[in-house]
Formats: sequence, structure tokens, C-alpha cells
Amino acid sequence: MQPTQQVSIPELIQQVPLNYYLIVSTALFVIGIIGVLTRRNAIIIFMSIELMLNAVNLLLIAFSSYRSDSAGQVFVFFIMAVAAAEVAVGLAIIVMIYRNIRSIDVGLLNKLKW
Amino acid sequence: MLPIILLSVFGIVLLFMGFLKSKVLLLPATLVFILAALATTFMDWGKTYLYFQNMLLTNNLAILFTTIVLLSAFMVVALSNSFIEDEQAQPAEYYALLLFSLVGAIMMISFENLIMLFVGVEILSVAMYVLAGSDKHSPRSNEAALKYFLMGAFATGIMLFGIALLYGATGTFVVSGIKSYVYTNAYGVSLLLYMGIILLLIGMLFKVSAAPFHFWTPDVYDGTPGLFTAFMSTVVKTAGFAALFRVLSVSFVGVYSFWWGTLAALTCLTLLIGNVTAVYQTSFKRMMAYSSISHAGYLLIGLTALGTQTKQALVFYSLAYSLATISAFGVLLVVSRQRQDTNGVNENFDAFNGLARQNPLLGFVMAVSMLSLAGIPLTAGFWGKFMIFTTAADKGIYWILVFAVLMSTVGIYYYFRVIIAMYFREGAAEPVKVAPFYRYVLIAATILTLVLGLAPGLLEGLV
Amino acid sequence: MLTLSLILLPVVAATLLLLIKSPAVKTLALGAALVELALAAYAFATFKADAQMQFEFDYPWIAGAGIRFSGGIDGISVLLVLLTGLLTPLITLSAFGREYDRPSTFYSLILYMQAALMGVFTARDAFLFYLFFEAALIPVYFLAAMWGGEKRIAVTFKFFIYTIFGSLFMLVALVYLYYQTGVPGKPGVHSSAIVDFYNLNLTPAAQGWVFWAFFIAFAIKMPVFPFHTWQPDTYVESPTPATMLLSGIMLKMGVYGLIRFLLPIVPAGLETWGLLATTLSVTGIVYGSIIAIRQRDMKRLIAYSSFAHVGLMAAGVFSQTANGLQGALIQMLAHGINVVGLFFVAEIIFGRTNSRFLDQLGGITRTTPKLTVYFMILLLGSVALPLTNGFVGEFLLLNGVFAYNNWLGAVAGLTIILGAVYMLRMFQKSMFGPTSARTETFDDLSGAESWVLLPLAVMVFWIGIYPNSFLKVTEPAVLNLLQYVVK
Amino acid sequence: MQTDLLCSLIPLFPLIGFAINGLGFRKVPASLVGPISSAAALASFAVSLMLFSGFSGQPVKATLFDWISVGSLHINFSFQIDQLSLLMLLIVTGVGSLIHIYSIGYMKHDEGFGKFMAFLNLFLFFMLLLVTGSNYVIMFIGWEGVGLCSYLLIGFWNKNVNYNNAARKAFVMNRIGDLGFLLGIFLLITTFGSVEYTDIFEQATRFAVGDKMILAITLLLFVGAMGKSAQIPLYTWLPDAMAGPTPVSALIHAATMVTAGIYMIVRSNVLYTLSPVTLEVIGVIAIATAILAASIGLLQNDIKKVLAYSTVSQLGYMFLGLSVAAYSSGMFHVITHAFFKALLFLGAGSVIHAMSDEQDIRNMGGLRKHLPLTFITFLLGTIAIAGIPPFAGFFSKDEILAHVFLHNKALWGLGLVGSAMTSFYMFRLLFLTFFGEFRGTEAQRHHLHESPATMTLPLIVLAVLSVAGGLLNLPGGGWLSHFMEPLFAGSAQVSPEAFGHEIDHSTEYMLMGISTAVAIGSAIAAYVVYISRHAVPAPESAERSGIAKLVYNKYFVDELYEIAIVRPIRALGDALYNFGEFIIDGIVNGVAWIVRAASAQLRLLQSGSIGFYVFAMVFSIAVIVIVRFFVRF
Repeated sequence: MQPTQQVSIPELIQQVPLNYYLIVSTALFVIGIIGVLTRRNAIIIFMSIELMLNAVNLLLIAFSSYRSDSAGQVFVFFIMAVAAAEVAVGLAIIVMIYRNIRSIDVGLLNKLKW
Repeated sequence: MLPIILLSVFGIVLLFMGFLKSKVLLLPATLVFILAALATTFMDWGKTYLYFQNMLLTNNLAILFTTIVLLSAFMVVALSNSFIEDEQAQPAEYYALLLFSLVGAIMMISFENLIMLFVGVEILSVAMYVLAGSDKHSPRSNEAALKYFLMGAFATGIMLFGIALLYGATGTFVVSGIKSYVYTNAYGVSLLLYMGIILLLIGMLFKVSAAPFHFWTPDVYDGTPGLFTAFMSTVVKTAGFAALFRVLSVSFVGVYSFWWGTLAALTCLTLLIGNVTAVYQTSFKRMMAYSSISHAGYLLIGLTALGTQTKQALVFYSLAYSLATISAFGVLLVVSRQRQDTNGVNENFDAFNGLARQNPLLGFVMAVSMLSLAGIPLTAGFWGKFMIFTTAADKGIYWILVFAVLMSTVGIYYYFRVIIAMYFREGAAEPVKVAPFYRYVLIAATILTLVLGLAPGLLEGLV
Repeated sequence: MLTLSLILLPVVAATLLLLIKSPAVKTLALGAALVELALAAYAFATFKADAQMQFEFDYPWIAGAGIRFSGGIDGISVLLVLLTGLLTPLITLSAFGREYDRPSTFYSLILYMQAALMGVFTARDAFLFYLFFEAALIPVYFLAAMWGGEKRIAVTFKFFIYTIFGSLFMLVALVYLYYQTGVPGKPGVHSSAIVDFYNLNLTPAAQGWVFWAFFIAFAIKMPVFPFHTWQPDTYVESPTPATMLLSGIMLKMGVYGLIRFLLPIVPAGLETWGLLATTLSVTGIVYGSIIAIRQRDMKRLIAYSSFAHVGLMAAGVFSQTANGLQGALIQMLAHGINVVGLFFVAEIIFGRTNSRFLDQLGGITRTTPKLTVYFMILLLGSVALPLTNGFVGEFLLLNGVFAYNNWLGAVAGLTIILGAVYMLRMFQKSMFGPTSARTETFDDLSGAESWVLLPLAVMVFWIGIYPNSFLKVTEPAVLNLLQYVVK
Repeated sequence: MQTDLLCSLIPLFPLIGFAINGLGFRKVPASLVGPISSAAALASFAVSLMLFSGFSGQPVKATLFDWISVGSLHINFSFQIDQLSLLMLLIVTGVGSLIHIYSIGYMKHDEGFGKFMAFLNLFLFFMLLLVTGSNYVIMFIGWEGVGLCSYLLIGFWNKNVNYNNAARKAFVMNRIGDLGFLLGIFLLITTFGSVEYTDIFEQATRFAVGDKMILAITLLLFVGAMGKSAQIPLYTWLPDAMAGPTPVSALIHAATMVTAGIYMIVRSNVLYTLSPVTLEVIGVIAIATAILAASIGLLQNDIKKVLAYSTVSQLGYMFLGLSVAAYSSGMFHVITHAFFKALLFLGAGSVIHAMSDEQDIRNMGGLRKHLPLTFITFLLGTIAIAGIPPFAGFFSKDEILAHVFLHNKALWGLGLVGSAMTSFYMFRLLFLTFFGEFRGTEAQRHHLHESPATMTLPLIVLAVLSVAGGLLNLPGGGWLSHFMEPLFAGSAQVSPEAFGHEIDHSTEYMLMGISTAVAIGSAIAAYVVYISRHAVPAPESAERSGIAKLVYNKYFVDELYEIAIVRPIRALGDALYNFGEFIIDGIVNGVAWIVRAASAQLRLLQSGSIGFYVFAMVFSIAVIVIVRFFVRF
């Protein structure tokens, strides 16, 4: 048992090499993209996009910690706030569509084309 | 930076005004608000100021872009008189959203920190998502809203990833900070930066509907109510190009050789897809969507050939394009509403048949705006193209010029289909009526187009 | 100021015409055109025959970029200014015979067209030239497509796009040239004055490209073989006043462009490609003439003949000789007069018989001594009979081409023979022979019609008998221009 | 100064006449039309006479104004009076005046009388320009102008499609020649830098005989002469030109215009002397034309056609003379031919007038009783052209043949054959027309009458000239050759050997004897066939065999031209219009089509499916990243 050492969160974060964060968040981001690509349900697509945003957040926090620069974390708050606003509008749109066509399958929405 | 504050406040005021029974005051109030914002914009004229802890920066270029955006918004609002008659419409909300979106646009124009860019883009976009779906009972409008929203959010994600990478590479969100990083590390900039540049550019190119990130444009323009389409295709595009210009000309100019080739390829692709696809359209509105893609292509030439001329070219082109586009949509709105067919409003080319005879003024306005969009001399559009072409020539990129010339020939083809319909085809005999104020706005826009076409030197020296 | 008023007067008049919807609109338009003629004639009469620009105006336009709103008349412009001034009132008057729908628009478009043409011929700034070059297209396009025949929409649309397509390449070339100019000691400052383009030192490769950009633009406008296919259809489908504007004045823009731009700016390009360009032009002469021989539609026949004639002008310009250039200049004047007259005759015949087809006509001369005489005079001018205007031009042009290349000159000379074949055939089939059902009753010229044809006939002989009144005016400018060609 | 004024007056009078009658057509009273136009012609004749009588022997030049000037090239509108132009002036105005007077009688009843007289004046104007101009371009004005008048007058009765076609054919064939002439002028300009006769001939004397440039110039100019003077292969228009009123045939297509080619070559004699090859070519073409045309004349039945082919044939003789550098002999024949051929045509006109526009000699016969004056003059003309001494034609033709004999015996022999044929067809014409029984309709017989005095007077004058014209240049150095000698000073200088062959008298008499015998023999043969045996040519429908068919149909030359030239050009015109234009336009439209097709395909990318759109975006990002970072370029 090692004595529990008081570690600051940035230090904790820095215990993992930066590249790992990069890889993980990129993986998360790509998973989000794949989700957008493969799903037809509007809500799940939307969730995948949120996943992409969170990948960005993770990355920003990692960079922020490594650089000891608070701007990155500020940005994360902005992203979260804006994402919330986006969710509000996005869900409203999805609801509106559901009211009209009784479905939220984006595959059905292809009246506008060519 | 008063306009940002003013417009936000005015937006809220408008929402409250929505509680009033009478909707009559809304339109003039909005116009006054926009004019007030416009007036305050010029308070910073001639100087460079940093606002809000170095988050925003105003200079003459930003003021000019803001002016174009506000002018476009003014015209769009002025052409929105039909809301008063429409039972379904909730004009107070619409106007408020328009004002809010303008705040976003101004932020995109004058950001100094990438956070502001992101916030501006989102404010503008979220408002647009709502406006795209404002015709709640129309499946077309719904579809447009969803498509715009999903794809817009997706593009935002990409852009954010790019910003994050840039941050990782440079450790700052400040535009000029990135610039100094690029200059100080001229020979060893990291891969993260390059990747960040690419992803950030892609996110923004999506907003200005450059190919191959343009796919949302035709569908969304088509489904969105015409007035908001006009707003989208002018304000969003102008703000988008202002933002692109700022990042490219300030932050990334040091690595010009890295991105210009990619941008040049995308420019050509945009020109090709926008112009060629427009040829086959039967819907005027959809054609305008492709036309907006093609104009994004011309504007991109200015960025690809980034140089001393670019600023002026972008400003002039945006102004010319906005004037012409809004006049065109203005005419379309009147005509499509009075020429209903089985699908509701008729937004096809044949709606314009014989228009020049039934209402010579509308015909003339439309003709001038089409000529301007096609870049025919004596209109502002010609000088816009001319200036864009000179930027390319200044950089010596003549092949892109030749390609653009070929594509503008294609462009003439589809713009002239409207003129042909209006002037040379027979249409319904009943006259098309236009409200007086509406008419003045159209006349003013047309005269401005022609004046700029005759005396392009008027705008000279402003930037 | 004179030059500026030549451009502005028709604009103002046309705009006023649009505003007043009075039945007197015709007369007002004619009046404006006559005032303009007086100005043009004054310019011609007081023009000093030297190589200098005269009656200049010069204002900043996009001052920072060195682009100026400047114009003036030199020996090369002056004939075309005169031609434009002379033909517009006649074209206006010639339209009196038919009631056009929306007359105020119709006549104002003619005047706008005139303004643009005046601008083209007097511009001293390359971009101003381009502006007018394109702008001239719009009124005539509207004239053609609004009042034209059945297939007018498709045909004129093709014409419009095709010609714009060509001139856009010229724009690229102009922008290129503009960036090659410089003011000593001031990097980044350029000039778009045409004269400054003359003194550029371009590499041969660049000259080649610029040559083609110019050539395509002007070749489509004139048109030169094989860029001509828009032309016959457009001439046929357009209402005759528009056809007259197109053939009488507008195609001269192309020839003028060759002289003003191509020759002095890219002499080395001309050195390399001139033979090919001349061969194309000469091919057009023979090609157009042979096709004209078999046409039954009078307008189409004249269209092909115009195509053939303009090929000779182009070849003459490419010959880079004083003879060729002088010939081209005087032939522009002559051809404008002849072709407008011939189209008017076709219009008169069509107006009376409702047919332009030669096999449905015949024997018209029986009742129409006046028409016959005027038609014959114009025809003689057109087939280049000595002492008529066509001869002077063709003589000098052929001489120039012959000096450039004997064989091409000989082939180009076939126009002398073939021109006689198709023109006389047209004359014979329409005027002579037995009358047909359509020509049984045929009124001779009315007063207005005579007033159109009389000045044309006078000009036919004036130019033919005393061409020096024009040649002397243009000579110094032409010789001056040729200095750049041989540099 | 005096001369200047007179020079300009000569062409001015007919121009004024043309202006009065032309502009005042249908307004000038019919009784004044004739006197005005004839007065114009006579005035010119009078002025010509004045010039002639006051002529000092030195050429005089009168410059009116600088016509076309470009750079160093100045083409003056100027006249030159010398021996040659004086001769031509006298012929043109003299014979022209007579024909004007004749036309008053002949055309009086035609509705286009005023127009006709105006055209005649106009023709005179251009012809006078042609012969008095002091440079090649002024000559070319006249050259083309007479072609125009010829066109106008051949197609004078313009309701008849065939006449119009004939007129057009004449103009176009002339134009073919004119092109050669024009190209010749261009070569003159490049070679000598001037078009002025005096300049050119002065410089030409410095050239060597056989110079390539001179060869090209002379050949090209001769092409012009071929067209104007109806030589092979450009002769077929002249017989067709008989569609015009008969005075026109006499004036333009016999006496004056068609001799322009000879005038031109005599004028340019220095150049031609410098180019023996050209002279050889001219000789071959000339003799071929002379014989071919004469042989066609043997079987023609139209009174004017016979005379037309005779003209072609006689023109051949004139060129034959030129081809052996016997320029003055050629001119001599021009003069005598003008007299007797004008006479014959006018006589034929008188016959046609009397026969109510009948021209087929198979329907004539025995006219000598009804038209005694016409008969006698026609007879004199026939004897003159047949070459029977001592009439004009004998001397001139004999002089040519004598020169040819010295130069080339074979050509001389062929010339003699032609001469025999000439005599035969002329007497055949005479006998069939004036002797035997009348073969026309009753109506025609009733109408037969001698022509009015305005018509017979010119006949008499011309008959006198035809008889006495030979006096101008009697064998052994006559007045004419002496008069013209200064013209050939240049030629004599550059190539003395081409001149100065004196024929010894015994040869000369022998040659005269032979040709006289041949002419008389042919006349007797004609007498035997058409008087003694009363032969009448077979009607149109009759079957003809072999050579007769070939000759009767004019060797099918017109048909040959139709097949070899006219139809291919027409077919080419159709082909170019239908296929050439289609292909060129197809390329233009094809580009538009490709754009549209591309548009139709490209827009399908816009499938409407969000999934695809996002996929496209992601795919594009991937491509951009891969290309940007992993592809090296």
C-alpha cells in the first residue's frame, strides 16, 4: 500500500500520455461519425453527434491540462451550453416531424431531392 | 460592438412585442432596430478595436461585412409583409430569431477568438434550423429543417474537432495567436495543426455550401420558406466567407502553400457542381440554391488566390450577390404566391412566364438581378466577378480563371431561363400586384446594383 | 465631351422614351437618332486626320486600380462612329413600316444599343471597351428575342451564350494584359489603357494564348468560320431592325476588336497563328458563299453573304498590311450600308408578300421601279462593282490578303465570282421573271422607305467614287497602328 | 487644260444621258428619250473627233482626282489619250452613236424604251472609261461596268426566265475573268508598285524576256480577256447573250465590249512581248476558239446565234494576231470587225423586226424582195466578213494570217480552215434568209416591211465603212500601223526580234490569193447547197447523227459545264448547308448537350437521403485527408 498522495487533477490527467487522449477522442469521434452514417433513427443520429462533441470536449480538456491553459476548459463549457441549445431545437424539430409523419426515420425524409 | 448588444436586446423586445394584439408594429420596429444596429456599427469606423477581453475585433473590413449582412437582413425583413396577413405565422418570433441570428453573423465576422467563431456559427445556425422549419405543417419545411439541423450539427462537430486540434497544436484559440505560432514555427508546425486546419476549413466550407459539403443546400433552400431562403443564402454566406477570410488571411496565411491547393480543387469542384447541376432544374428556387453554391465557388477563388485584392473582392462580390439574390427572391415571393398551382406556391420557372408584361417593374428587377448574378456588365455582379478574377490573375493562377469563365458561361444559361420566361413567353393575363413599400425596396436594390455596375469605384478605398 | 455625349445622348433619350408612353415614341426615337447623327457627322467633319486621339474624355473609374472611364475618337474609331450614327436613324426609320408591340421598349432598345456601340468604338480603356462590348449584346438580344420569329427564343439564346462565351476569354486576356502593365517605380500599380497594352513585352508563348483568347472572342462575334453557326439562324429569326443592328454595326465590333487589340498587342502571336487565322477566314468566304448560292430564304441568303464578306475583312486585317487594314475599315462602313439596305429590302418584300422565299416571289420589278433601282444599287455595292462602296473595300482587302499570301488571296478572290452568283440569283428570283400569286400586286416604296434607302444609295456611290474622303481620315491612325505590328 | 476638259467630257456626256433617262424613266417623254441619248453619244463622238484631229502624237494624261490612295499606292482617276485610246474612242463612240440612232427605231415601241436607252448610255460611259483610263484600275472600272451593262441589257426583257439566266451567266463568266484580271492587277502592284500604264511600261522595259513575274501577270490578265472577249473556256456566255435586244448584240457583244480583251493586250503589249510563253498560250486558245466557234456556226439556225458564234470566232482571229505580236493587225481587225459585225447584227435586227421577232432562219427566206435595203447592206457585210477582197474584212484578216504564216505554218493552216468555215456559214445565213421562198407564217408575210429610216441609215453608214474600212491599213505599211507604231516602242525595245519581220511581196500575194480562193470557194459551196439544192436545215426535232449532232449541240460544252462545275457547286452548297453546318453546329450544340447531360447525371447525386449526404461528406473528408497527407505530389 503506498501512501495516498494528494494529486491535482491536471497532474492526474497528465499521468496518461497525451497521445492516448488523442487516440481515444479520435476513436470516440469516429464512432460518432459511424453512428451518424449507419443509423436511420433521427434521435440516435443526434446522439451520435453528441458523442462527437464529447470527443471534442475530452480532447480539449486533455490539451488544456497539458498546457495548463484554462481557455480549453472554457471552450468546453461553451460547447456544452451550445449543445444544450442545439438539443432543445433539434428535439423540437424531431417532435414536429413525428407529429407530421408519425415516424422519425430519416430514410423517409427524401421528398426534397435532385 | 454595440450592434451585438443592441440586436440581442431588440430581439428580446420583439419577443415581448409578440404579446401585443396588433402585429402591425412588428415590421417597422424590426426595420428600425436593424437600422439602429447599422448606425452603431459605424461608430468604430476607421479604427481597430478589441472587445470583450480580446474576443472580438472590429476593423473596417468587419464593419463592411456587417453592413452587408445588416443590409441584407433589412431587405429580407422589408420583404416580409406577407406575415401580417398570414394567420399561421408568428412574426414576432421570426423577427426575433432573425435579429438573434444577426448577432451570430456579426460574431462570425468579427471574431478574434475561435470560441466566438463557434458561438457565432451556432447562434446563426440554430436560428436558421428553426426558421427552416417555420412552416410547421409543410412536410417540405420539416424535412428541410431536419436535414439542415442534422447535417449542420454534424459539420459543427467536425469543425470543433478541428478547433480542438488547432488548440492542441498552438495552445491558443486566438486568431492572432495562431498566426504567431505559425510564423515562429514556420519549418516545424505539427501535424495536428495541418489536420486542424483541414477540419476547421471543412466545417466552415459546409456553412458556405462549398462542394462536396454542399449537399444540404439545395434541399434546405428548396424546403425552407422563400423569405428565409433569401436570408440564408445571403447572410449566412456572407458571414461564412468573412469568417473564412479572417482565419485564412490572419491565422493560416503563413502556411498558404499547404491549403491553397486543396482549396483550389474544392473551388473548381464547387463551381462545376453548382453551375452544371443548376442547368437541369425546373424549380427556380432550387436553381437559386445551386446558384448559391456556384457563387460560393467564385468567392472561394478569392480565398484561394489570397492576396491584397481579396478583401475588396470579397466585400464587393458579397454585396453584389446579396443585392441580386434578395431582389430575385423578392420577386419570387410575390410571383409564387400569386401563381399557385396544385402543390401550393409555384416556385418553378414557368411561374415567371409573361411577367414582364403583367408587371414590367418586377420583370425588370428580376432581369437585373439575373444579369448581375450571371455577371453581365453594367451590373454590380460583373465587377464582383471582375475583382475576383483579378485576384486570381494577381496570383497568376490563370487556369482557375479559365475554368471559372467556362463555368460562368454555363451560369448564363440557367439565369437567362428566367429572363426568357419573363420576357419572351406568354403567361397568365392577370396582373401581378406588389405592395408599395415592397416595391421601393426592390427598386432600391436594383438601382444599387446598377449604380455599382456603372461606378464600381464608389466602394473603392473603403477596405 | 463630344464623345461622351455620343454615348450618353442615346441613353438619356432611350430612358425618357421608356418613361413616356406616347404614340409619338417613334418620331421621338428618330429625332434622338438624328441628333446623334448630327453629332457623329460633326465629329467626322471636324476630325483632324492625324494619328492622335481626339474629342477625349477621361475620368477616374476605379482609380486605385488604374482603371479609367476614358474614351476618344481616333482615325480607326471615327468611321465606325459615323457608321453607327448613320445607320441608327435609318434602322429606326425602317422600323416605321411595321407596328411593333410595346413600341417605347422597342425603340429605346435600339437607342441603348447605339449607346453601347458608340461606347465600344470610342473606349480607350480596355475594361471600358469590354463593358460596352458585352453591354451591346443585351439590347439586341432583347430586341431579337421579343419581336422575333417562331424559333426566336432558342436561337437568340444560343447566340447570346455563344458570343458571351467568346468574350469571356477576352476578359481573361484583358485581365492578364492588365497585370503585365506597370508604372515605373510603383510596384502593384497597373493600367488598363489600351495604349499601354501596345507597349508590353510579352513572351511569344503568352502572345499565343492571348492571340487565341482575342481571336475566339472576335471570331464568334463577326463571325469567322467555324464559329458562325449562330449567325444565320439569329439573322433570320430576329426582327429586321435587330438583324440590321447585328449585321450592320455589331459584327463590326469584332473586326474593330481585331484591329484595336489583336494586331498591335500580340504581333508575335499573329506571326505564329496568323496563317491559320487567315485560312479560317478565307475558308469562311468560300464556305459562306457556296452555301448562300443555295438558299431560298432571302434573309438567310444575306446572312451567309454577310458571313462571307466579314471573312474577307478578317483576312484583310490578318494580312497586317496597310491595304488590308484600310480595306477592312472602309469595308466595314460599306458592308454596314449594304447589308442594312439589303435586309431592309428583304423586309419590304416580306412586308408586302408575307414571304421571304425566293421560289414564292418573282416579277416584283414590274410595278416597282424605285425598289428595283435601290435594290440594284445595294446589290452592286455588295458584289463590289467598281465605283460602288464594296469595290474599294474588297479591292484593298484582296490586295492585302494577296500580298500576305498569293494563294489565299486567290481563293479569297472567289468572293468576286460567288458573290455575283448568289446576289444575282437572289435579285433575279425575287425581282425578275413571272409574277407569283404573292407578288401580283406589289406597291412601290412608300415615302419613309425611300428615305431609308436614299441615304444608303448615296453612301454607296460616295464611298465608291470618292473613297479618299474616308481613307485619308483613317490612314495616319492605321499607319501608326502598323508600327506596333512590325515591332 | 483643253485636253483635260475634253477627256472628262467624253464619258460625261453618256453619263448625263444615263442620268436623265434613267432617273426620269417613265417621266421623260418617249419622243425625247431617243434624241437625248443619241445626242449624248454623238457629243462624245464629236469630242473624240476633236481630240483626234488635235492629237499631237504625244500621249496626254488628264488627272481628275486621287481616287484610292493607301500608303504609297495612289490610284488616280485619270485619263490617257494616245493612239490606242483614240482609235477605240472613235470606234466606240462612232459605232455606238449609230447603234443609238438605230435603237430609236428598233425599240421605240418597247415599254422599257427609256430604260433601254439609259442603259446604252451607261454602257457607253463605262466603255469610254475602259478605253481612256490611264491605269489598270480605271480600266477595271470600265471592264466591270460594261459587264454590268451587258447583264442589264441581256436580261432587258426580264419577265423571261431564260433571258435572265443568260444575263446572269454572262455576268458570272465575266466575273471569273475579272478575278484573273484583278489578281493580275495585284501582281502588277506588288511588282511595279503602281497601276499607272506609263509607270509600269517604263519599268517593264528593264525586265528580261521570259520573266516569271511578268508571265504570271500576263497570264492572269489574259484570263480577264478570256472572259470579256469570250475565248475558250469562257466563251459560252456570248451566244446566250443574244437574248438581249439586237442593238445590244451589235453594240456590246460584237463591236465594242468583247474587244476589250484585245484592247487590254494591245495596251499591255510590252508585258506580253516580254512573255513569249503567254503569247504561245494565247495563240493556242485563240485558234481553238476560232475554229470551234466557226464550226458551231455552221449548223446554227438562229440568225443571231450564227452571228454570235461568228463573233467568238473572229475574236479568236484577233487574239491569234496578238499572239504573234502583230498587235496593230489585231487592232485593225477589231476596227473592221466593229464595222461589219455591227452591220450584220443591225441587219439581222432589221430582219427580226420585219419578221415580228422571228429569229429562226428556217422560217425565213426570200426576204430580199421585201427588205431590199437591209438585204444589200447585209450582203455587203457578209462579203466583208467572209474575207473577199477588197472589202474591209479581207485586209484585216489577211494581215493577221500573213503574220501567223511567218510565225507558225500550222496555225496558219488552221486559220485558213476557220476562214473557209466563216465564209460558208455567213453565206448560208445570207442565202437562207434572203433567197428562196418565204417559209414563215401568213401573218408574218403580211407584216413584212422595210425598216424605218432611223434603222436603215446606220445600216448604210456601216455598209460603207465595211466596204471601205480596208483602206485604213492597206498591205505594205498602211496608215494604221504607222499611226500605232509609237505604242509598240517599248515592245520593240525589249524584244526587237518579235518585230520587224517584213513579208516579202510575193509571199504576201500568194497568201492573199489562197485565202481569197478559200473564201470564194466556201461561198460557192454554200450557194450550191442552199440555192441550187434548196436545202433547208432540219427542224429541231430531227435525228442527227455523229458529228452533226455534236456540232449542232455546240459540242455539249454547256452541258459539260453544267455537269462538271455548276452541279458540283450546287451539290456542294447543299451538302455544306445540310451536313457541314449540321456538323459544325452539332459540335456547338453538342457542348451544350453534354452540359445538360452532365447536369442530368450530376443532379442525381442529390438523392435526398441524409445518410448519403453524410456519407458523401465523410468520404470527401477522407479523400482530402488521404490526398493531402499520404499522396505525394
